[in-house]
Amino acid sequence: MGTTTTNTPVPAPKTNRIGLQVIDYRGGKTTLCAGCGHNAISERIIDAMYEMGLQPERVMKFSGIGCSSKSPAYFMNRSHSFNSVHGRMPSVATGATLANKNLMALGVTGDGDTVSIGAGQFVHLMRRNMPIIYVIEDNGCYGLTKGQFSATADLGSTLKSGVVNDLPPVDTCSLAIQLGATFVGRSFSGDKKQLHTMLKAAIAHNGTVMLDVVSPCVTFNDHEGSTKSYKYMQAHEEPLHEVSFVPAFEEINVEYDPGTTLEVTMHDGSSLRLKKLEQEYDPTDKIQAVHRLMESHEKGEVLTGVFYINEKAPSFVDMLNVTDEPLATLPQSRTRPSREALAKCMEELQ
Amino acid sequence: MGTTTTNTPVPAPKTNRIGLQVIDYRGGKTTLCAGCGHNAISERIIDAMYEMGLQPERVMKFSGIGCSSKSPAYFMNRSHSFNSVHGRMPSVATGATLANKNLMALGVTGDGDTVSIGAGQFVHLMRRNMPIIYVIEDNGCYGLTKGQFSATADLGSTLKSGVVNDLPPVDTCSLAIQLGATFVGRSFSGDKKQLHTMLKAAIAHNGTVMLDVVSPCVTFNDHEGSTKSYKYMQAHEEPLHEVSFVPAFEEINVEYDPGTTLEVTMHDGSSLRLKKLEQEYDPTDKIQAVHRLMESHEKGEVLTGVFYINEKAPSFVDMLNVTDEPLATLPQSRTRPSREALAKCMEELQ
Amino acid sequence: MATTDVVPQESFGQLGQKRAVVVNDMSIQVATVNGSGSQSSNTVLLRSIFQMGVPISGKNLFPSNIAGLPTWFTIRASKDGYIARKKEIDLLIAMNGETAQDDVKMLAAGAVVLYDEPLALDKVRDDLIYYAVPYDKLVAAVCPEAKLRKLIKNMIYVGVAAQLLEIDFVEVEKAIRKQFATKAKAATLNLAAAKAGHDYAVANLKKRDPFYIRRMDKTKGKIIVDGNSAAAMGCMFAGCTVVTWYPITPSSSLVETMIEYMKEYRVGPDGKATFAIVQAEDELAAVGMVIGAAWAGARSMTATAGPGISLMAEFTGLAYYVEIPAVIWDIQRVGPSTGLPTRTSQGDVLSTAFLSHGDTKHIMLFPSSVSECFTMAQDAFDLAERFQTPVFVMSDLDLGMNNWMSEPFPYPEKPINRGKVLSKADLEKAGSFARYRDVDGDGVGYRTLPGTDHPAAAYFARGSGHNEKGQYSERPDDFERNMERINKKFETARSFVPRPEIIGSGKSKIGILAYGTSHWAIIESRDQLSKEHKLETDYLRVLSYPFTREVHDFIERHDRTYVVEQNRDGQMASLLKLDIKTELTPRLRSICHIHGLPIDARSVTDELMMMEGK
Amino acid sequence: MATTDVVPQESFGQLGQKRAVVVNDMSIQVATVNGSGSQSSNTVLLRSIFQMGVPISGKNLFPSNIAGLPTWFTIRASKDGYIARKKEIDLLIAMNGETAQDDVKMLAAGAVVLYDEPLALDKVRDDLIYYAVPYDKLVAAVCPEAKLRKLIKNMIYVGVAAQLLEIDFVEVEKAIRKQFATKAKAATLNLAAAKAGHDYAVANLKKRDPFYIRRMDKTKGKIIVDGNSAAAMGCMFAGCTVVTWYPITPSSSLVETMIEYMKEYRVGPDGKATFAIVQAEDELAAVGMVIGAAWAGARSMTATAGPGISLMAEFTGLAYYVEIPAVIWDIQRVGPSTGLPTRTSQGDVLSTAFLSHGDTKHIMLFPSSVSECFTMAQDAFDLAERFQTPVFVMSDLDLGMNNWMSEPFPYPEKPINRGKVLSKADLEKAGSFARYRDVDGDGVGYRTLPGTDHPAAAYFARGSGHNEKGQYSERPDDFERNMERINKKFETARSFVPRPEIIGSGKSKIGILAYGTSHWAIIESRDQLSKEHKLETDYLRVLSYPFTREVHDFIERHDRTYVVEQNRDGQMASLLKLDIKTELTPRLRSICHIHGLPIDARSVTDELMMMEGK
Ligand SMILES: Cc1ncc(C[n+]2csc(CCOP(=O)(O)OP(=O)(O)O)c2C)c(N)n1
Ligand SMILES: Cc1ncc(C[n+]2csc(CCOP(=O)(O)OP(=O)(O)O)c2C)c(N)n1
Ligand code: SF4
Ligand code: SF4
Ligand SMILES: [Mg+2]
Ligand SMILES: [Mg+2]
Repeated sequence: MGTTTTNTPVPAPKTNRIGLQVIDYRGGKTTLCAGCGHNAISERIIDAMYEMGLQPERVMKFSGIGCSSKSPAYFMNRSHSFNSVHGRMPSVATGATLANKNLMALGVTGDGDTVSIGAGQFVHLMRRNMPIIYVIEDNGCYGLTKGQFSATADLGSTLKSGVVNDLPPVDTCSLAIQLGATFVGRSFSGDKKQLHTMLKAAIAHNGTVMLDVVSPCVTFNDHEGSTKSYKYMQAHEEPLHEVSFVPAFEEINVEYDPGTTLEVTMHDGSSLRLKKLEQEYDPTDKIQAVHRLMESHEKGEVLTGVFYINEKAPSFVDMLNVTDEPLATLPQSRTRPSREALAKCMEELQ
Repeated sequence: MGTTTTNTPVPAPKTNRIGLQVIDYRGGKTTLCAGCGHNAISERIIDAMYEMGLQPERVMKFSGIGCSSKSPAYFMNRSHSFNSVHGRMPSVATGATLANKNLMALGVTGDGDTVSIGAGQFVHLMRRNMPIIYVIEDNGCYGLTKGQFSATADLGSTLKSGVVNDLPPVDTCSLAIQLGATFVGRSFSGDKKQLHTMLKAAIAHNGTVMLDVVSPCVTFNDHEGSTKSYKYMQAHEEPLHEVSFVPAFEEINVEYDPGTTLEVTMHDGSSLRLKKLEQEYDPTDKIQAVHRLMESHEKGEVLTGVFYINEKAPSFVDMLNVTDEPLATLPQSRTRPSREALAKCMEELQ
Repeated sequence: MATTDVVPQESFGQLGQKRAVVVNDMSIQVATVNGSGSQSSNTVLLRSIFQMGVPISGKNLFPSNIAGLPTWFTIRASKDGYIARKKEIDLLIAMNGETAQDDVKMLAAGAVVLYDEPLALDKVRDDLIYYAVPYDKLVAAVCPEAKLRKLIKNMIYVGVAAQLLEIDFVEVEKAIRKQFATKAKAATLNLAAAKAGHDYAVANLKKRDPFYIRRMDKTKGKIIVDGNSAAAMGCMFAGCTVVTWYPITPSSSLVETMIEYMKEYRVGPDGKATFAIVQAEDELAAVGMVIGAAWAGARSMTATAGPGISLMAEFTGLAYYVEIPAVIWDIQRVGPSTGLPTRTSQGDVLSTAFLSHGDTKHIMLFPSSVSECFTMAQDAFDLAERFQTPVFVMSDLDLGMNNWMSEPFPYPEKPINRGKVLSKADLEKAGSFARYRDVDGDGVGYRTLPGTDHPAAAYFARGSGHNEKGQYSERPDDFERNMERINKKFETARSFVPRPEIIGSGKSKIGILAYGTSHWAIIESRDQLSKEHKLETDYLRVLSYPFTREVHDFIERHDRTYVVEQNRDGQMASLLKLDIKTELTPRLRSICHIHGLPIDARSVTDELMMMEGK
Repeated sequence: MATTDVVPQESFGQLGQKRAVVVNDMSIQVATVNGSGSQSSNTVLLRSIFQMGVPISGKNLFPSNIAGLPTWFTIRASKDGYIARKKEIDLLIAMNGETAQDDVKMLAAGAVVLYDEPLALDKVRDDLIYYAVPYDKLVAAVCPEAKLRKLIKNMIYVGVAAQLLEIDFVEVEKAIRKQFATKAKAATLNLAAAKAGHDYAVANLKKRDPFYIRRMDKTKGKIIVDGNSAAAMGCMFAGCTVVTWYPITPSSSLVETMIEYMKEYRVGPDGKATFAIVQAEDELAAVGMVIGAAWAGARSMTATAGPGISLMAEFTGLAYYVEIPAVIWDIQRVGPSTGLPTRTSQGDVLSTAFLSHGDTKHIMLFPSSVSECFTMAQDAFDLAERFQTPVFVMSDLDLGMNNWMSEPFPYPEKPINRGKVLSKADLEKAGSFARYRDVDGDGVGYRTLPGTDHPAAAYFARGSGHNEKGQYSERPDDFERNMERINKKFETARSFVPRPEIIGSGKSKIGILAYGTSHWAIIESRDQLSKEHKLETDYLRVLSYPFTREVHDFIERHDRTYVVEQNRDGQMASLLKLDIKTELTPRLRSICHIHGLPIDARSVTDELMMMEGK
């Protein structure tokens, strides 16, 4: 019957609110290993950006060095991208955001790039609450250099070779919360719905978003003894709540029960809904958030969800109080003071 | 009557358990500003080392760059010292400790040296639990470069010029606890007794000791509006408990009431005693420690005391399981394998 | 008053027969303790002479320490306009007991010592001219508040010196009022102190030295400013929009001054800034932010010193290879490592030229004067954007932190040149573009900025191998072609960078080549060579790397060219050896100074004559 | 089998008249996909030829990626012992559909293609000799487990090639057993696969190419090893006690192999190690730890590549100025920036020589062979401790990661030399010491180690200005004297560093100068020049920087010296220009290769002849 379909009208391709199709958010063909968690995350980013209807040209992508840091090449070809140096992407993204605060900055990096060589810049990015979405594709190892332990590897987890990690892991989430990030959560590359939802909320947020996404390295860290494997995550992922997100531009008003669901209205009017799965939890309470994270870490569970969100704190860019137009393209008339100004300067020195 | 004293016998100079006098622990004349908190800390270090009876030749001093980092020149001239580069002292101290684990390593640094440029190495030093005493002389500013804000400056605190700090401070103590340091506390250069006691306990500890010592910069950060001034500290210091310390080598058994005082027996047999001043507090509980620190920070109090102590955790050096003699001075007979060994290597490659 | 009598007539006699008066040609050294507030007194003394119309320069020799260590401030007054450091001190104002003895011992016979009475320096040598002043007595009288006296005390020597040198006191008063313009009370107090010194001198000091300051008109309309402030202004007028920094001596004041200027002149009526200045957590972050900002289209810069340059090595290679404009000010201090952080040097030239692993070469500019700090700021940004590469402005502590006299800076007439940037409209015409294609034959490709509203605008910037379109490539030919093109940019730049300054008849067989602050010693040394040794020289001052034709020609036209610089290894001479025709390299001779004090003319003259075998 | 017939006689005829057989002189390229386990098949093929007594070299051209991208492995068999990369491929084993077409197009006429039948490569050109193999059919037969087939498949071409080249199959079997010594099952499977390939060839492939491997005895007793493993052994036998690292291609395997060796040979009967190996958080930390450990007396080292070297710039200046021994291996890859991380280069030479701000110069060693990786390890530690300064061993990806044939390494007879270290006893004799005093006139002072039980043992190590005793000093004369002394160490080192290797009659007017892995292309190129162009040359191979007398003399003795290296800017030539008598610099000519593939003889020969104007 395939033959008979020829004269039925071709359905118009599906588009988002700004009339773009999903393909407009796609990137180049991945060169990462088949099954690498990073590829799944790229897919989620594409979907989230598409559904939020961001214009690709209004997005800047950043990364450091690593398999994870390659992934910006695999989504959103129509966005400018900067694959910088190892561990120092935060400063590059910060600079670009200073130059053009009106664009959306998305940084994608790895656990090695972030917590090993990058620990210093990570600390200060969080502290500044720069309006940047910072996604860690966390596989507990250095994939691109063939699987050595990174600083997020858990105590006692093993390499394929059997070598045991005897250093404690750094919890990027509780760090980020204490340091000043205003939207902090953890997810799993295999948890399609949760990650997808959290990414959309991240896009709606103003300030630093820090998402630690466990993303198994199938080639070097997906074995027995790894705590960053698909198996391990399926067994130990512990969602703090069920997240759902209603963007500002959507009319539909989904019903929800305030008794069991907590709603956070974001500064652009979108709403993030967290359906309780456990005891009272207030994601706007820093102290509780860190406490809960440390607890679940002791219990050996991998807590996921939005741990902390602060919609009130001003971002670093807000505090700088710069002009509305991007600094990048201000005309000479705005950036070169007048003759009188120079005369005044000279006079003071006479 | 001064004239009559001439023929009274000269009293033997006071010495410590290894027969050294305090002067044997002294350093060069300070070149820091009169009244600088750092000078007081140098004095406390001299006293603590003297009282603990450490042989100066068995101590290595390390620092980065800054006024604080100059201070190793002002105590213990008989100890080797390494004034390295800005923000990277932890790696230098780590290397030296690997080379000779049998010496005591003492690092003295500043808040800028540690939390600004040094954040990365700080994180990893804590994580390794290297047997190093790491003292931050914390004045909330860059003294040596004339008083710019550092990353420990509190939100809203001001420079002399009136400029307001709009970034949140980094709490080095709660960071250190989470990252893996096993002896973490805060004190104040003006709190002679507490600092002195904590330093002695620090010397008895095996593993990373992280002491954040608020140390006012009289020249650039001791004014109204500073939260690191003598005035502010006198008003806001909030001791968590009263610390006392009984070294292993001391016979005297001071009475104490277990109901009001908690005793921690350290791995060398010394005992650290914490007299409660407030609700139950267990310094061996990481989670509680961080919780308490975050709380008091919200309250705007400067909590001091020993926040966390873990006498069980092995240090990084323990885990390396290296030979008992210092690696530094192993003879060729120990460090060059035999002819047979080389023959075996070659055979495998044939 | 008795104090003045203690100088025995004999010893005065010993100074030899009456010396002719010396007018408007002397160097005054004030020895104090840092943190004692002598800064303002010294500035007042400097300005007073300046206001007398006499060319001056002021150099502060301070320790790497905040308070309590010895500091020397040298003021040179020169009717001939020589402003390099002068080796010999004519008048020593000794306020620091700790160093007084040594300070006096270092003087040449016949020098003048103005000292704090209790120091009793007149006992040290008998071949000097001494004046003693009982500062504590005097200050007590003018300053009731005991705790202020330490500061005020210094203003007294200004009054004394002014009187001895016959500086018109109205100029002192004017200078004090300018210095304390915003602090009325301080002004009154200091004025009283100066007056007290002045009056004391009138009443008690018999002029026995030959030094005088007499009115002339060589400073009319001139300004006094330090190089860092000049650079700050230059960058502001060059349209800089993003500044990042990490404090380090001697560069901190560049950005700190810039903050003040930008707040005043770059904030709109709506209170919103046309700039962002960020204190980074270290130099890696500072330069990383500069690179990110420049990539996104901002005119961005940072300022640092040697240790910062070293930390920027990896990022500099990224900017070089990804081809991103970035302006980096290196206010050079003495290295290696921490070295002497408060001393001057030209020691970063070679390592900066080849900063970062792999094959890299970087454009450098070498300002010699405060006015060049101002003008080269725009040159640096224009070149960086024209060639899409990092540009280093190699200033130094002497230029950056000391006081220099200058003509007022001219308003920049040259419009800001943002280089090859494709707009949406351009893309609509072209349809597509290849970021790294050499379209114009100058090696420079066209770039687009993030946010350009065109589906073909985006490109992928990466520090890894890439082809013309910026796509990932490991192809040998892609890599080779790209590297050759980047090299071509450097060659093209030769005809765009500031050309050297050439002085002299061009007839001499002997050339001198220098750059940066060494310039001022050369100016004076050439006159010494001519006057004292009848040796005429030609002089070329290098303003930039890569070198322009003129540099090659100059060396070719001279039998010998002496390359004078302030480092150990002859770093500029090395760059020349790698650049000029190899047949010419035998003509180069190096004269190097590395002690950290600004190079002086006498040393250059002596060394050059020695090398000339005369 | 039909496949073999499709090659029409005509096209075979077109290959020109019968070619003489080519024995033991060919280069084989295996084109596969990385992560497909072709590594072991290639090693087996390599070893089989090696076991036939034929000199070989194996070079792996792999992408900066973990799995799924094209990889080429080249095996060169050369009866004359030439082991440089050969430009022309004689036998292509095409396993990767993605690149097969291009791979075939790149071949010279008459080359042989062994391809996977479905690729139908014989359609591409008709001037090649084709053999098709139905791998999937064959593998299915020998390997029931489907998921293992991808790996096993590659072993089939080994069997086919062996049969075509007439390699004795017992050698293949032996090589397979060695390769899978610890994995019995894998051995059996792979052996079956090889056999299947071999049998298929016997049954179906008619030998139509001239290439043969025949037994000879040029590899007896030799070993095959990569430079990084050799370096690891060298460091272990050199008494290294502290190793720090941060993973980076191509240096990671040096430390990873060292970990294995140290675990085996440097752990005492009590199970305690005589070493510490630490994975640092980055290169700044890695080198910081090395410096701290060396200061405290350990023989410490790190290994990295270009980006790491750049990050070590500041710390290197500290080690230079505080005078601390440190051994740093730079396994060079293609820069700038991330560049081509899996390609080879000699591009860090110049920036490493002057690494760090201020005046710095560093000792560098340039190993050319795996045996030098072994011996220079001890040289590096001895020199570092003898001169109390960082020493860089400049290896590269080609040497470090590829397979090289070598004589077994000789056991080090030279005792370990820890340099000038004062013991407690020494101090008791001397009473005191000055860390930075030039006691012996060689510029090198005496040091003490922390823990030395003597009240006068301690000194204060600082990166800031200091006097002979290491005390803080800002005195110009202290600084200048100290810097001159440090420079003297560098001059002294000239007579202690490894001397160059000089080859040739010494009678030629033309010299060639090279270093590191470029050596192997020169060896071959000199023969080509002599045979093909009757051009005799002398050759000097530089082993170290600073340069020794011999280098200067060599250049002096030749009218022209061609400096051959693998970078863009002629970095070694630059160092020479800065070091040799300036009159000699016109004699230098640069031949540079920068495409990232190991340099080959043919390119050198052609370029040199061109420059000779012939
Ligand atoms: C300065 C520097 N040091 C080391 C490297 C080598 N290197 C490349 S990626 C990487 C680690 C990447 O780990 P991660 O960030 O977790 O990314 P993944 O590959 O695991 O996704 C390292 C050490 C480098 N590129 N640059
Ligand atoms: C790489 C580098 N960058 C910058 C500097 C300049 N610098 C010297 S000390 C210092 C800050 C010191 O602050 P802190 O550690 O708090 O010490 P403090 O002087 O306050 O005691 C800075 C930025 C330097 N020496 N090295
Ligand atoms: S190596 Fe690991 S992290 Fe890298 S692409 Fe493969 S699976 Fe992903
Ligand atoms: S400036 Fe501040 S920190 Fe430095 S010595 Fe003076 S008081 Fe101490
Ligand atoms: Mg990872
Ligand atoms: Mg500080």
